Amino acid sequence: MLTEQLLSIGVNHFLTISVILFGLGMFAVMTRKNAIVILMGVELILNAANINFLTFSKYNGGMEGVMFSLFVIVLAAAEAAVALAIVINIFKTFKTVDVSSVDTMKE
Amino acid sequence: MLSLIVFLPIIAGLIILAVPSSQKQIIRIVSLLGAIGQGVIAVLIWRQYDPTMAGIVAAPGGSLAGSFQMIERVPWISLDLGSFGPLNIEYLLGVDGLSITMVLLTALISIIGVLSSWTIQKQVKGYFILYNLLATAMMGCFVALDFFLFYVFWELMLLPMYFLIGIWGGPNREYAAIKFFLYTLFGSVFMLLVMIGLYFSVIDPLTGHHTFSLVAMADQANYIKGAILGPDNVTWRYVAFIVLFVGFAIKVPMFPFHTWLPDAHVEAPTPISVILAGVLLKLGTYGMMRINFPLFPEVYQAGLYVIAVFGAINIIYGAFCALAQQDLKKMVAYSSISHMGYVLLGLAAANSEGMVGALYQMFNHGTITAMLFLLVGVIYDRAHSRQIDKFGGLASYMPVYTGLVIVAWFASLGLPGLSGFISEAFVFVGAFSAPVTRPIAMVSVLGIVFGAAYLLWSLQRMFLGKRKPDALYDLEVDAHGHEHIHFHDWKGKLDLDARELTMLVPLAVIIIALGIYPMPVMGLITTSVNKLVQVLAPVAMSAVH
Amino acid sequence: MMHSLIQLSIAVLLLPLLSFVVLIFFNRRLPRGGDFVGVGLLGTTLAIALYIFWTVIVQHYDPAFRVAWDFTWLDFGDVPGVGPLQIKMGIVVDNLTAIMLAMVSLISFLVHLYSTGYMHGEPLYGRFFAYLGIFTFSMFGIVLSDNLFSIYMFWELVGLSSYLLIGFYFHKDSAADAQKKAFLTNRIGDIGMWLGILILYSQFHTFGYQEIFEHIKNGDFHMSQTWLTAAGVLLFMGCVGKSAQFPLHVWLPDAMEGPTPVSALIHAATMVAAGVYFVARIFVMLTPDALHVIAFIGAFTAFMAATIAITQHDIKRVLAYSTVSQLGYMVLGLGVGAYSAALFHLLTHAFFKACLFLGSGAIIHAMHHEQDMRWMGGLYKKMPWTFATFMIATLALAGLPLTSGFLSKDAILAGALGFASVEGGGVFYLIPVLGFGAAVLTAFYMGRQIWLVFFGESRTHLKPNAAHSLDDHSDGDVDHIHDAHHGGHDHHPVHEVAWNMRLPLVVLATLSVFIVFSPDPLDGGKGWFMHLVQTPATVVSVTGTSHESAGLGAPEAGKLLATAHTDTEHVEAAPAQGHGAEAAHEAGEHHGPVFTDPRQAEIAHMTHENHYTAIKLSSIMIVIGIGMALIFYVFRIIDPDKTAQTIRPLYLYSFNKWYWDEIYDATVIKGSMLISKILAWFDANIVDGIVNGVATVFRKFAFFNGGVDKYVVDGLVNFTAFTVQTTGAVFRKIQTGKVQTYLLMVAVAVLGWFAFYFAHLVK
Amino acid sequence: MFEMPSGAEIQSIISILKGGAGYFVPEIYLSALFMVLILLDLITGKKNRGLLATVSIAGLVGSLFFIFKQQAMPDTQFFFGMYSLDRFGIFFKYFFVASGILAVLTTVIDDQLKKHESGMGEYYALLVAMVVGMMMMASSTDLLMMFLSMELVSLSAYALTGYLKREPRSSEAALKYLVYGAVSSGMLLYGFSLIYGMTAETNITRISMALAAHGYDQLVMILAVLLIMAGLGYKMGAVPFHFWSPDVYEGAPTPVTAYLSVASKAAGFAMLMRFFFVAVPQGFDVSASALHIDWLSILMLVSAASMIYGNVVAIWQKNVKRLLAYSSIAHAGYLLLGVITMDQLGTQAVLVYLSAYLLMNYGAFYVVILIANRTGSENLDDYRGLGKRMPLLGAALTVFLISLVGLPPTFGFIGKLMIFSALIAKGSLFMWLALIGILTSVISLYYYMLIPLNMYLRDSENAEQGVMETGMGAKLVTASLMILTLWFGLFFQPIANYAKYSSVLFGAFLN
Repeated sequence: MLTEQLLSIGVNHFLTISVILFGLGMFAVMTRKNAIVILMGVELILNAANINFLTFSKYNGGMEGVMFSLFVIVLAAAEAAVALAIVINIFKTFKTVDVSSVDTMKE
Repeated sequence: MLSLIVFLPIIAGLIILAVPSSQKQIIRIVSLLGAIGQGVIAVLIWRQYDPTMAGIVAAPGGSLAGSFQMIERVPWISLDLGSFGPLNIEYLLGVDGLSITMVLLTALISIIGVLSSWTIQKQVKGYFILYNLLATAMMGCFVALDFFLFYVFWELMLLPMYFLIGIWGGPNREYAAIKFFLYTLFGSVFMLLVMIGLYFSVIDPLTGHHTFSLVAMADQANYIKGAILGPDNVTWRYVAFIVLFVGFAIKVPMFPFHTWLPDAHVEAPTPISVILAGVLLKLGTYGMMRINFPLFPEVYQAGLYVIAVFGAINIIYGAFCALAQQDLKKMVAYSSISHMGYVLLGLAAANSEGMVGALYQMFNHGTITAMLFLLVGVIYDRAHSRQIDKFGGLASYMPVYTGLVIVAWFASLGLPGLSGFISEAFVFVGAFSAPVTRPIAMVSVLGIVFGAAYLLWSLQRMFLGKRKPDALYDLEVDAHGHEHIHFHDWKGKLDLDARELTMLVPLAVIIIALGIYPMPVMGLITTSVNKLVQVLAPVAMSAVH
Repeated sequence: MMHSLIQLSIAVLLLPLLSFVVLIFFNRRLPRGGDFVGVGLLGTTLAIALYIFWTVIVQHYDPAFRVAWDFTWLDFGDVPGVGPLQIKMGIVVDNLTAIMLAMVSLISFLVHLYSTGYMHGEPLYGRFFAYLGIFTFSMFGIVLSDNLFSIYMFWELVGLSSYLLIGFYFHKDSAADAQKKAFLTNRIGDIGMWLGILILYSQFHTFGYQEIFEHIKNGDFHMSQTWLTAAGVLLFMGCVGKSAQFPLHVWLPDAMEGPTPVSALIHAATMVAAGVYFVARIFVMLTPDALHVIAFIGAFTAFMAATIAITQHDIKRVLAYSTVSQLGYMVLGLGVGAYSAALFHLLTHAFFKACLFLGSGAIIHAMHHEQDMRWMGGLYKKMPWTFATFMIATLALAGLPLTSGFLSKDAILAGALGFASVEGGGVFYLIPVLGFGAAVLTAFYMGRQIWLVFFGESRTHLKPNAAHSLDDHSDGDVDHIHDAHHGGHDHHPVHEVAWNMRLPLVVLATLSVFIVFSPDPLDGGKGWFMHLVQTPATVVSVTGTSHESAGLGAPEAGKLLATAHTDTEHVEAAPAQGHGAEAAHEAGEHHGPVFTDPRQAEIAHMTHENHYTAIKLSSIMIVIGIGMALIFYVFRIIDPDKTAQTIRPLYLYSFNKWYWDEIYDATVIKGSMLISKILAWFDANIVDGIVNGVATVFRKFAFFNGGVDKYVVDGLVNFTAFTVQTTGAVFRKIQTGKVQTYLLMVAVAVLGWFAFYFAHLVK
Repeated sequence: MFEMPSGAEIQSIISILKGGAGYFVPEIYLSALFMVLILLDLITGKKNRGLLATVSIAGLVGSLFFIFKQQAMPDTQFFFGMYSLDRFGIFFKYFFVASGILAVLTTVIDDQLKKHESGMGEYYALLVAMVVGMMMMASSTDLLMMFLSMELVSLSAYALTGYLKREPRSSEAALKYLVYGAVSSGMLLYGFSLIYGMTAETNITRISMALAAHGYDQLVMILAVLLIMAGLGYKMGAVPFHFWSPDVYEGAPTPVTAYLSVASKAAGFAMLMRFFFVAVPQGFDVSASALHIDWLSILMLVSAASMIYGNVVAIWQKNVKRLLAYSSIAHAGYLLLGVITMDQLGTQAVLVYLSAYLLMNYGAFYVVILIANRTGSENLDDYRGLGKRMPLLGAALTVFLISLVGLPPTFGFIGKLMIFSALIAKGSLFMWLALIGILTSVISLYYYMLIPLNMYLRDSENAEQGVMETGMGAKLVTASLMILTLWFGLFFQPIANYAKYSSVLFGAFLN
């Protein structure tokens, strides 16, 4: 019963999830004020891609997808590190992590 | 020979670069020597020039040597464009009837320009470096036979001009300078596209490769069928012609692209006005004769009427605008718009009389307008004003000046015996002889009267009639009861001094001499023009008689 | 080998130029302003000219005498479609030329001589002679030219010299205005002349008279006959300008602002006659229609000018208008085909009118630059020589028998009558009528002038506040002559002028007597002039063909012309021969030419018929005229002033010269000035960036250096600037500085793009 | 489902890696240099600026040697098709090293960075890291490799942008750059994932084969291409993915700005060309829809938009760095024109234009830095009267700007000439793009000339008018850059020929 349902889960389901995740990520990135939350949004986007890769590599066979997702995870970590440094610096200079209030340069 | 005459000013410029900017006199003398050197070479070229060789297109068999003279041909750039064959750019110089007169004119005007630049005090070094750069570019345009080379020289003129107007100009100079720059660039960028298009459409019969050589382009046999500007691609050929024409028309300047000219002239310092009116404007019409028309003869034939109409508009419109001007220099500027209209009209005639008239008019307008602007400069130096109404009765106080003014003014209104008349006359003769342009010629003749009107009127207001007591000058009566005027803060001689005379008298002499016996110049151009007419109108030729 | 006459005439041509060159450069260095140079050179010129006259006129006494010489001036090489093309310059010497040379050089010399007295003490004394020199040069040029191009060049050159001489007192605004007016008015005429030349050139690719006439004769004229008429009329416009014919006559009276010798030389004797001379040169190619136009214009001018002359006060203006009127006579004469008569009048008029002007000059000189006849009077005792000569000239002008004027004027009127009778139509009788009317008026105003100037009491004292009104002739501003001349003029009595001014008067007066020209005081036809200068045979085919061939394609018209020519000969063979015979019979005593063209022949015949009628009529007219003058001014039976009051409108109309000046000022001048203002505005505001309006709008949201953005607006052409700027301004706003907005943009861009393709793919 | 590889297999793998390493020397060498710099920074204390600069320059110059040696090698793909060695790549290797050297040169003269209290060690290290990353961007032939190299570049770039910690604008720029970059690369990644999903391949050559063989779903393909374009467009700074660039360019330390505006843009183009020319060279089959939808049309729109937007908005800028930033957007548009033609001539044109851009843009920024050192400002109004006060720099800057406009006789003109030649060689097809390019370049004249306008035509308000002296070295660099710009404007044969030689991509078939 349950197994059937599990077996009946196909590519579409995974892709749907990844699309949702991607959408959520974009949404977060565009709307949240807090820089940290924005970074989370970025993570969501990357992981949405990861889900795709894993799905495809599962259903197409071959290891490339898995490799890809692994590297992405690594990179996400690195990116987060740099990002945090920068955000901290921002907090030092602007006394805020509200991204939308950091707009001295425009037009 | 030609390379020398082209690059001599640059050499002078480099020497100046080495001179410390405090040594103003040395700098001036160096550039004067450069200009004189140019003049000497020009005369040598003139002596060597064989007026029986036509030019315009290559001699039968595709060799230049048979038709052009003093050819200098050096391979410059040779690239491999893969499937488009090699890209060959040549350093190709040569003169024919069209260019030789312009070369002479340019050399002459350059010397005059240096002389009249003597009074420039601000940043002399920079001024003369730019001036020499400009001189090179102008000369280069007239002798270049490779489109790429021509284009390089053509664009090279813009920047020095921009600075010469912009730095040494009048109160409103920034505006005038950028306006000049944008207008002319607007014209020339399209030229770039057309140039490339032509390159891909033309094959040099000798090498079998694409070429930038204007001579090869002038022969319709060299165009590839199906190419972007190939003989069968009518639409694009029309577009290309119009685009080129506008590009040159802006330089001429042709209504309605003329509005940069009055501003540029009013703001520019005297020598630059002289150069601008004396040489640069000619580049527009020269470009038409050298590039625009021979490369697209059938479009030209189709467009004669339009060109003529624009010529007529220039003539009448320019004259009317001149009539209304208060600023003397602006009036002269509009007068050159009017006079370049004659050139356009002559070009539209598409027969030898008209074309010879046009080319000769280019030369004469060069000398005459140069003289006009110099004269304007003289009075401006003294009175620091150009408002016509502020003067009056000057003839009593500056007889020599007035005499030269009368010569120049009457030359400009086309008085027989002065060079301007001959050219205008033959422009009309040509335009009237061609059935297409006949009605327009009949209209344009009105230009003769209006031309006379604004010139005589300004002459009267400034030099004749009562002296207007005015802030410009004050009056004193000497022991003999003779009156003298003194312009405020003008220490120099009231009437013309030696330097001014050395600039003006030669011009006056040339104007008179060429008015009485034009052959020295006209003899140079007739052969080429006849050839040009053949190239342009293979069909119309038989129709005339 | 150049004919010796040619060499001589070249010398004649160049000597005055030499005088000009020398004087213009060295007049200040030479003693006495170098006047002796001018006089001397002109004397030489005169001598040579008289020698030419002697050889041509007296030695070979031959109507057909003609020598010519030319050289290639411009070489166009082998012109496509035309073949080898050369523009030639050259000179031709025939009877008319020889006569003109003699006449011009004589008067010019006399004027030079006269000026040494009259212009004495002028600050620009030397330059005056220089100007006279260049004038004489260009006048000779006109006379000697053998082609339209060079005559046009000299034509404008005389225009220049007249410009310079009218404006000799350039410090007077009136003079400056007058010189400008003269030049411009002439230019208008020249336009027409130039167009005429263009029409002919465009057909024949040559400027030479002879070639052109040949071509026309051979029917090479490939445009419609109307164009040929047009060419004629247009060429005639040159004459209208130069010879001050209606409607371009307005400049001549104002030209009297120039020194009086100038008026005598240029604006009475020679230059103004150049127009007539030119029409004579092209006479043979004038179509009948063109001739009609010419005749009517001439007649009208003659009459109108005369009516104006009767009310003028300024002694010189009266003469000026009489000049216009007399020129009208000459043009009329040419128009009606009385070719030789017209030229004859040109010659006679030159002498007596020059005499009159020099005389008036002497009077003005003596009266200390008083020109208003109302303040003169009683001069005949004080200036006997002047009076005598002036009187003779006046009679000649009025056309009394025994004077040269009688001979020529009468011949013209006879021609007019003949013409009218040939043309038949009543309207054509208008021409002789106007002619005779003018004759009356001429007699009248000359009588008036003589009386006012020489008889009665001196009225100098009557002049209201003399001193002041002297200054409006000479603004006391920068003017030295007048200090020299009328410094306290009341003390000096009026006296006869010196010999160097008297001699010219005498010479010219002598030349106004009939015997010089014709043994028979009643018939100039018996004189040498009429014999030597005969109406040339026309080269255009007779009337009628013009209408048929009008509007036909070039070659057809050509053929048709040729045929028309032949068959008209058939048609009119009978009368043509008839008249031909009579004409030939007349030719026995009259040496009249024999015409192939029937129309010309008939006119010549009828002219002869009407000769005595003309004499009778004109004598009557003159009597009437003088009679009226006597009634008005001598016996004062009718008071002219009262009459003026009673017919005030007419009087004013005449006094104000038919208001031509006002009309032109209101229409032409004001008009063109208005147009120029409008266009200049258009140029400054419309063409130079339709944006300038937009610019202001745009500046509101330009935050950038107020000056700079203006440059963009005006610099980039028209709306481009505006578009560029605004788009820039709008796009700028997208860059909010908020990174999240940026991301939103990107997302929107990508999604929008995707949606776009989606829409296209899914349908 | 994945069984462990046997020892033999591992052996073979290792040997393959060893074989590939031979083609990978420059990258390895530069990575080593990266390490060395960090170590040096650790060893030597604060007073190491000169040392580090010299070392990095020396190192970079040294790398040229290895790159040169690669020219002898045949074009090949290695590391299991992850990476390739071809002329195209080599050209860019030279390019990036050159830009790296110039970056160091600009850095040493910049006062802002001199004043920067906490040392410069990481700075140079990051610079070199970026060089490596960009080299790999230009040469990687595998989606994964592409992504990794791009991230490498981005991360170092973020750090460099925010390098002036005390400078608010710097930090702000870093933040914006980071967020924007992260999202963009996320999109790129998502696009990659879709491609992978459609083809089950990550090697671009095999991808193109798979696409050709099995076909694909139009819609997904478009989505993928759009997302990838978002990622690449952000690197190239092309409209509408450009938004980060003005702010970042303005905020970042000027040498970094110059570096980003030239090098990372170039890297973006390298990657773009490789991806599209190799992975989807034929565009899509157009039978599917009436409207001709393929990545070419997308690029056309992007390029037109970039040319118009960049130039039009630049008119309004009064900060010189920002002005140059906008102009660089426009230049991205011009470069794209060369890509669109999708043939050898176009590629050659792009390469020539890039090298021209390297010279003139670096020249411009170099002078801007020198001026900023003296006047302490990058505002247009503060440039007034500078022409008289620093004649050489003024002249040089004018030359660079003229070159940026594209007027002869400068290198920039040659770039434009080649680009437009490539377009027109295609016939009237791309004429409208050419027209846009031409017209916008007229607009560009206006704002570029604003700088000489202020320098020469106007006089500064402030009193002191003395000549401003600059260091000999700086003068030398400026002069040589200027002379090169002019020289190649007249004699561009060598570079153009080399570009032609280099316009060969591994696995791409350009006509």
